[in-house]
Amino acid sequence: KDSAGAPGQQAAGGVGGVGVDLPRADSDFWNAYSGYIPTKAKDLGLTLTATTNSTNDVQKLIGNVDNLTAQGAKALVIAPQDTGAIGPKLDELAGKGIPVISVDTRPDAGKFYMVVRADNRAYGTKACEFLGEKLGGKGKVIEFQGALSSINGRDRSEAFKECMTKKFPAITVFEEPTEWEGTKAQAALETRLSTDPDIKGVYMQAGGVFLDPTLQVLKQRGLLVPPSDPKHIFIVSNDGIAQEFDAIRKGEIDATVSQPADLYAEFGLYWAKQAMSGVTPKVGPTDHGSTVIEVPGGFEDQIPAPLVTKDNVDDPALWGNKK
Amino acid sequence: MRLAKLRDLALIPPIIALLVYGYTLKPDIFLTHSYLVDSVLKYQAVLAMVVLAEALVLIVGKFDLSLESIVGIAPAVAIFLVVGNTSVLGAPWPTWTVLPVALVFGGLIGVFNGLLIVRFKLSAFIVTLAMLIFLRGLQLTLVGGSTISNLAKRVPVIDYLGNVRILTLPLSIWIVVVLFAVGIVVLGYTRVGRSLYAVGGNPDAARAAGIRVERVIWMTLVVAGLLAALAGLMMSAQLASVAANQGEGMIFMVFAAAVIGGISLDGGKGSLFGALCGVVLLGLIRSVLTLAQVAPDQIEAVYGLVILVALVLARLTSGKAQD
Amino acid sequence: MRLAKLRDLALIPPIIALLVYGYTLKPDIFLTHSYLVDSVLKYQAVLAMVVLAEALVLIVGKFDLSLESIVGIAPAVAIFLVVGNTSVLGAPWPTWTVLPVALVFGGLIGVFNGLLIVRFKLSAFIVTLAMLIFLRGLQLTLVGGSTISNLAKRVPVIDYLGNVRILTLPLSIWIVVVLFAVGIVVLGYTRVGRSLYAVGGNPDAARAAGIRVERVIWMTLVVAGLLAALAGLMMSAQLASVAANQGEGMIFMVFAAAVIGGISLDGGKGSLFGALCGVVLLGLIRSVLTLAQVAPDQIEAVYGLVILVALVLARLTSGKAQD
Amino acid sequence: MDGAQAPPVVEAVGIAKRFGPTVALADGNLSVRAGETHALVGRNGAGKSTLVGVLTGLHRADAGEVRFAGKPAPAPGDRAAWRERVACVYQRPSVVRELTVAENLFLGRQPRGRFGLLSPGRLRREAAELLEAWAVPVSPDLAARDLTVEQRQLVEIAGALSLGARFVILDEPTAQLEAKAINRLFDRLRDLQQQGVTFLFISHHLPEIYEICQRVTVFRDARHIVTAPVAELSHDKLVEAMIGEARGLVQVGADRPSVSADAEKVLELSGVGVPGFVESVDLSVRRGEIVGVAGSAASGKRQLAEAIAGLRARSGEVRVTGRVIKAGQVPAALRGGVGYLPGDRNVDGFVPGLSVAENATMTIAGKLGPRGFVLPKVRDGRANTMIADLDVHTAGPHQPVGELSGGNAQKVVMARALASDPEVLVLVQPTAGVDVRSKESLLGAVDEQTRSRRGALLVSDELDDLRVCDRVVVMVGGRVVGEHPRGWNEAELVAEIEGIGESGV
Ligand SMILES: Nc1ncnc2c1ncn2[C@@H]1O[C@H](COP(=O)(O)OP(=O)(O)OP(=O)(O)O)[C@@H](O)[C@H]1O
Ligand SMILES: Nc1ncnc2c1ncn2[C@@H]1O[C@H](COP(=O)(O)OP(=O)(O)OP(=O)(O)O)[C@@H](O)[C@H]1O
Ligand SMILES: [Mg+2]
Ligand SMILES: [Mg+2]
Repeated sequence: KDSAGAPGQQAAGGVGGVGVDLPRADSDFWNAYSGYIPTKAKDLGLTLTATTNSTNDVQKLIGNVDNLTAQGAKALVIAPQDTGAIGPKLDELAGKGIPVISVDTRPDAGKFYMVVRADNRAYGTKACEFLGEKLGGKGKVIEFQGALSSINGRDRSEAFKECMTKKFPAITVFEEPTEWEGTKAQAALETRLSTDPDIKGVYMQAGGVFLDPTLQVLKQRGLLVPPSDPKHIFIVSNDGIAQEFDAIRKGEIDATVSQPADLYAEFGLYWAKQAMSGVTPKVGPTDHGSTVIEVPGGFEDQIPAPLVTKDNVDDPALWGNKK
Repeated sequence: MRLAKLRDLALIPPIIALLVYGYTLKPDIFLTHSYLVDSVLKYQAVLAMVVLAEALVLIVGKFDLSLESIVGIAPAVAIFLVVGNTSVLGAPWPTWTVLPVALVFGGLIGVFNGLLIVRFKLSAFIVTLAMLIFLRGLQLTLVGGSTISNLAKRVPVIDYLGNVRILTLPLSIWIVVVLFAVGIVVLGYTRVGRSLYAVGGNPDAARAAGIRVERVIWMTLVVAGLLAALAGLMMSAQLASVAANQGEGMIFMVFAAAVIGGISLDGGKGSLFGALCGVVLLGLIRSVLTLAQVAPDQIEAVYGLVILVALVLARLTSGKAQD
Repeated sequence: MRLAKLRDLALIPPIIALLVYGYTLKPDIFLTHSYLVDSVLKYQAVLAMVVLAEALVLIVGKFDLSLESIVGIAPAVAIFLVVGNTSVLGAPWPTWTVLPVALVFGGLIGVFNGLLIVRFKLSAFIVTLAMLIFLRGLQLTLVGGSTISNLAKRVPVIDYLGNVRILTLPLSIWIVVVLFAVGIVVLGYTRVGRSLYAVGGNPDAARAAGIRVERVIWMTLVVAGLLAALAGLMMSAQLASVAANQGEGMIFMVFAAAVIGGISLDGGKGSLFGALCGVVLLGLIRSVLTLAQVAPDQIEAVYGLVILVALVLARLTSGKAQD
Repeated sequence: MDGAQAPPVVEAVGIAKRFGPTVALADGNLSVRAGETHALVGRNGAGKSTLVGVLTGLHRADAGEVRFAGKPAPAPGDRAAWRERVACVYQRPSVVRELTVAENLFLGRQPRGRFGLLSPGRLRREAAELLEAWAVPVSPDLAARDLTVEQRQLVEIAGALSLGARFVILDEPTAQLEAKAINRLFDRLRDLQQQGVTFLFISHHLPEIYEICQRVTVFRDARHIVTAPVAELSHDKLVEAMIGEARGLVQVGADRPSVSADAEKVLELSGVGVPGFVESVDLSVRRGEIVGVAGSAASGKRQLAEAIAGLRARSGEVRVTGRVIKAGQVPAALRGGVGYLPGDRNVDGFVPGLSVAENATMTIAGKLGPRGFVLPKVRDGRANTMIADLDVHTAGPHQPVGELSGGNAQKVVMARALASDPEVLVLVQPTAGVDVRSKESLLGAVDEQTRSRRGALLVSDELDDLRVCDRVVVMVGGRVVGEHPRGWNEAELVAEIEGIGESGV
């Protein structure tokens, strides 16, 4: 996996090595991302100085960044899950002339070269719109939030809530914090199904964590029925992993927002290479189907995050359908 | 030696109070069989199993932090060998191996802990802490951050543990009830069981009385490993998957339940019945807080506060100092 | 009583071994001042402070799990009152209040823990565990899941702690060095300090010898709260923000460092110098593993394994049983 | 004795045992004949308990051989085989505090009932029978934690004897017992001896040796010195063998000058009561006077001492050299001039992990340097003086007290009581479990320390202790019932202590 990371290989091809920090090791999505990093680096002819993992701890992230630069990384691809705490480090790196590409999140402060992300708020909005339409603007919906202390979870929750209040005021939303734990989601679902048996929709903020647990409960309660059945509960997931696609094909869930792990890896590294070659990003559409905009602190490459339903689930371009 | 001494019953009043309070909140739902079983107790089953394991270890005067990681790693290893994308050790193995492999793996960890604690005379706290870190890491390496998912209908034991009901109660609850009953009988009415208290209370006296202290400790650690592995399978069955962080963070609640239930960290004290009451109490507090519509971002604070208040009340009413 | 008894020096050989190994890995980087200070030690400073606090509590024969939550909540409260979007208690308060408010808050938690442990004679483990849960929840409520960020240049104490260097060493390292030095002198050469050992070693004997046992314990808990609050400010300064989960999960590492460093969980035993060695050892292990390019998904497993091996080796070479 | 030709019940030859650098036993020899009661004596730290550990299979000897009835000892791990051959009441309490008396009596051998499960009913019944046979007035359902020292000891003795082994070791069983209990124990031992049980009996009370033992073995400095029939070894010869010099023991306090009636009162109790234990005690101690307080365990004498030391709440007034001492606070008592030696050193006498120097100076830690600092040099200096004054056998001021033998640990506790240069010493059972020579030096220290400067209140039921006193008051049921000047009649005193003619106890 770290074949490109051996010491002494730096500065191959005229550009320096890229240091990559993975944000966490216990999620399907980030594991897929991590899997794409070495292959995409090879495709781009980039050298990886080293790959570290900050296990969802911003202090470790900052330590890892120091470690990577100490080891000679000339550009960094990171994914700060805490967008507040990374600012000063970014300014320091900018001062040292080391460009930073932030994948998945946009830092609240500090300078960076490029943000590569699909908007987490957009996930929440897309899920809301899908459920709102399917439910005809009324009924009850349960939402499995992530950890309240996670920025991505919070963005999804807020956007989902905002959209629901604005566009579908007649829909009741039960927000269930879960700490990203499947059992907590299950217990919440059972409780809600007891108190409010007329729940008609589920939004789960992470398919990797909540998919199987949710299906397990619904199966036991005999609620896993086709959309034509009035007992059907509409489920929107979030991530875009292969298991979700399978479930969509089987009709167990209705949709998911595909968060493009492959594109995150590819364009994170792509922009790292651009940065090391001294390219200044240009605002506007790119040649890879996304748009670069200017944001406080730098630029942002907005990667599309398609909603996957039964209609487009077999699209080979979706990363969940690859390999 | 009597089945329930006064101390063991200390938690009965707060449990009744919570039941009454829950009933006033939602009279139509709360005291129903389906709510109590499916929304409250079922999700405490895994915790109860690990509390059982930890209670035994605490009674014998030791400490086992690694149990929470066994909850994750034992099913992960067993299921990985069956459905994983690997050919080591002749995998894929037949699906019936899941149960024995998980148990053997859990037991082996107990053996290894015992080796370091009993033979090398290392501190149980630090040995099992290092073991916890190691096993968590191993779990990540193995599951590779990607949940082993979609296990329903592929691994029979998972289906049984997850779906079978006997006399309307889920199998997992039966397992807990039976194992606690067995535990209570063994601890109260067999020489081996009583020797746990003797070893935990005064190992020198136990040794002088002819009890093989080291063997008893070692055996307890192995049994705890087995129980934790079974708990892990139960959790995987509930979720129909093995998450990369399965069990993580659970050990705090395990200790909380055991200690609230009257098990002493100093060894030689406490009863399994009390520990079980501790588990039920924690489960009820959480579910009542949910029913009471405490705001999601305040529920944790209220939870901690309620535990503190419960402790002080128990202290004031029982008049006994704790340790 | 001599500054460093043999046991205290037990960790020096493995520390040297790690330094040598690190050097062979990256001769050009590892033993440089900037690498050791900025990539290794700086990130151990916060841990070291909390270990100092916990070591005092352990020596006096108690337990404090809530310290990790004080690391989060104390700066959160203090900074919230200064920059938060609130008007309670006449906020916003002037920025100079951050340091005193954080310290007072940390101290107050120590007072409250002391009340329950000393006055109500509740188990320290369970009191501080409930306190931990409560404070974590309070932190969530307060910070609301969104990191209080961008503090640089807004709160002077944060700037000082984060940016000031004296003789090329960051202020945080100086604080650690000075406080450990003070701690070593106080514990070794003052009446109050020695009374901690007496109380931890045999509270009844200490009481009979005229030591005010309850007061010593209470005072130690308050000092630990103060130190943890200061550690929290140091962490916030490093991050220029207060994360919603600041400090979370740290307590395991705190205990690991203290116990590896020779502090006994039974009280009355161990030295601060040993504890500091424990902190340095853990930091070196992690940074050497990173340098050795251990794959990110395997690093945790290797880390746990190395700790286990280190423990066994220390046991075999020192020949002393641990407790 | 016909046991002479049969092989000895137990024979230990050339036993050596080291604990780290300490040589606990260098050349331990012992041969106990069938049917006898054999005494093992020696100073604190002579290696007696270590030999007991070897004989019961708890310690593995580094060298030497143990034979039971001529056959080699069982394998170290085979506890059952050891327990068939030898039963033991260990010197350290070996009960499990959280378990009931019944369970402690039958630990590891609880009676089984239906389905092979333990039967709590049978357990309680059999325990009750056993306790009754031993006249131990304790409920089998009581937790061992709630037993008094005496009760605990009796339970342990009853438990060991009930094992049915024909050879029983008693390691200082009488150290914490009252006279009546000791007598009951001896009656029982004689009974069992009639039935053919062999005993190895360890005690520092030499009269007891003469009372119930036939032969005696003396250890000194980890070696076997002599074994002889007690009849052939006079008291002086026995002491000589133990301490290794011809000088006999002196009666401490025999030459104490009389206390003048107008000497200052260093301690005055008026109407002192301790809820539940002491009703109302008036008592005073003059400068240069040692006042003994005798009484049974239920007399409240110990609680009275603890109240004076500030460890218990009390009513009434305590004055030291005229100044009133605040109740219930140890520091107040300490500052007021009370030096206190607790009754059970293992409970609140010392901190085992801390050094001799620290333990000895714990009451004066504030005076070992400027502003609360403790200067190690000053402390070690003070400690060395105390070590010399009290003749403490230790490797030095830095040795942890937990590693000292019992008598030496007791001297450290005494040093702690004296360290604050108190006006009055309150001593509870100061010589419990201490060897004859150490007893002499401890009592000698009390004598010397109180000749001109201080006064002392010596709470004890050991006649040896009370002989040092200038006068002895007797407590029964929380009240002072009598007073005896020096030269009291032993029988009278004992009768009064035991409340004969009164309703007490
Ligand atoms: N576990 C141990 N570790 C270290 N030293 C020990 C240990 N047990 C005994 N010793 C040492 O061995 C020596 C002999 O001790 P032992 O207990 O046999 O004496 P004793 O004759 O029983 O004394 P006493 O009359 O006070 O009971 C002492 O110096 C003691 O310090
Ligand atoms: N862990 C240890 N390290 C060093 N010495 C020890 C240890 N445990 C016991 N000892 C010593 O071993 C001996 C045996 O303990 P024991 O309880 O027999 O003491 P003792 O001298 O007989 O006390 P007492 O007078 O109270 O009966 C003592 O001398 C004690 O100091
Ligand atoms: Mg002894
Ligand atoms: Mg002794």
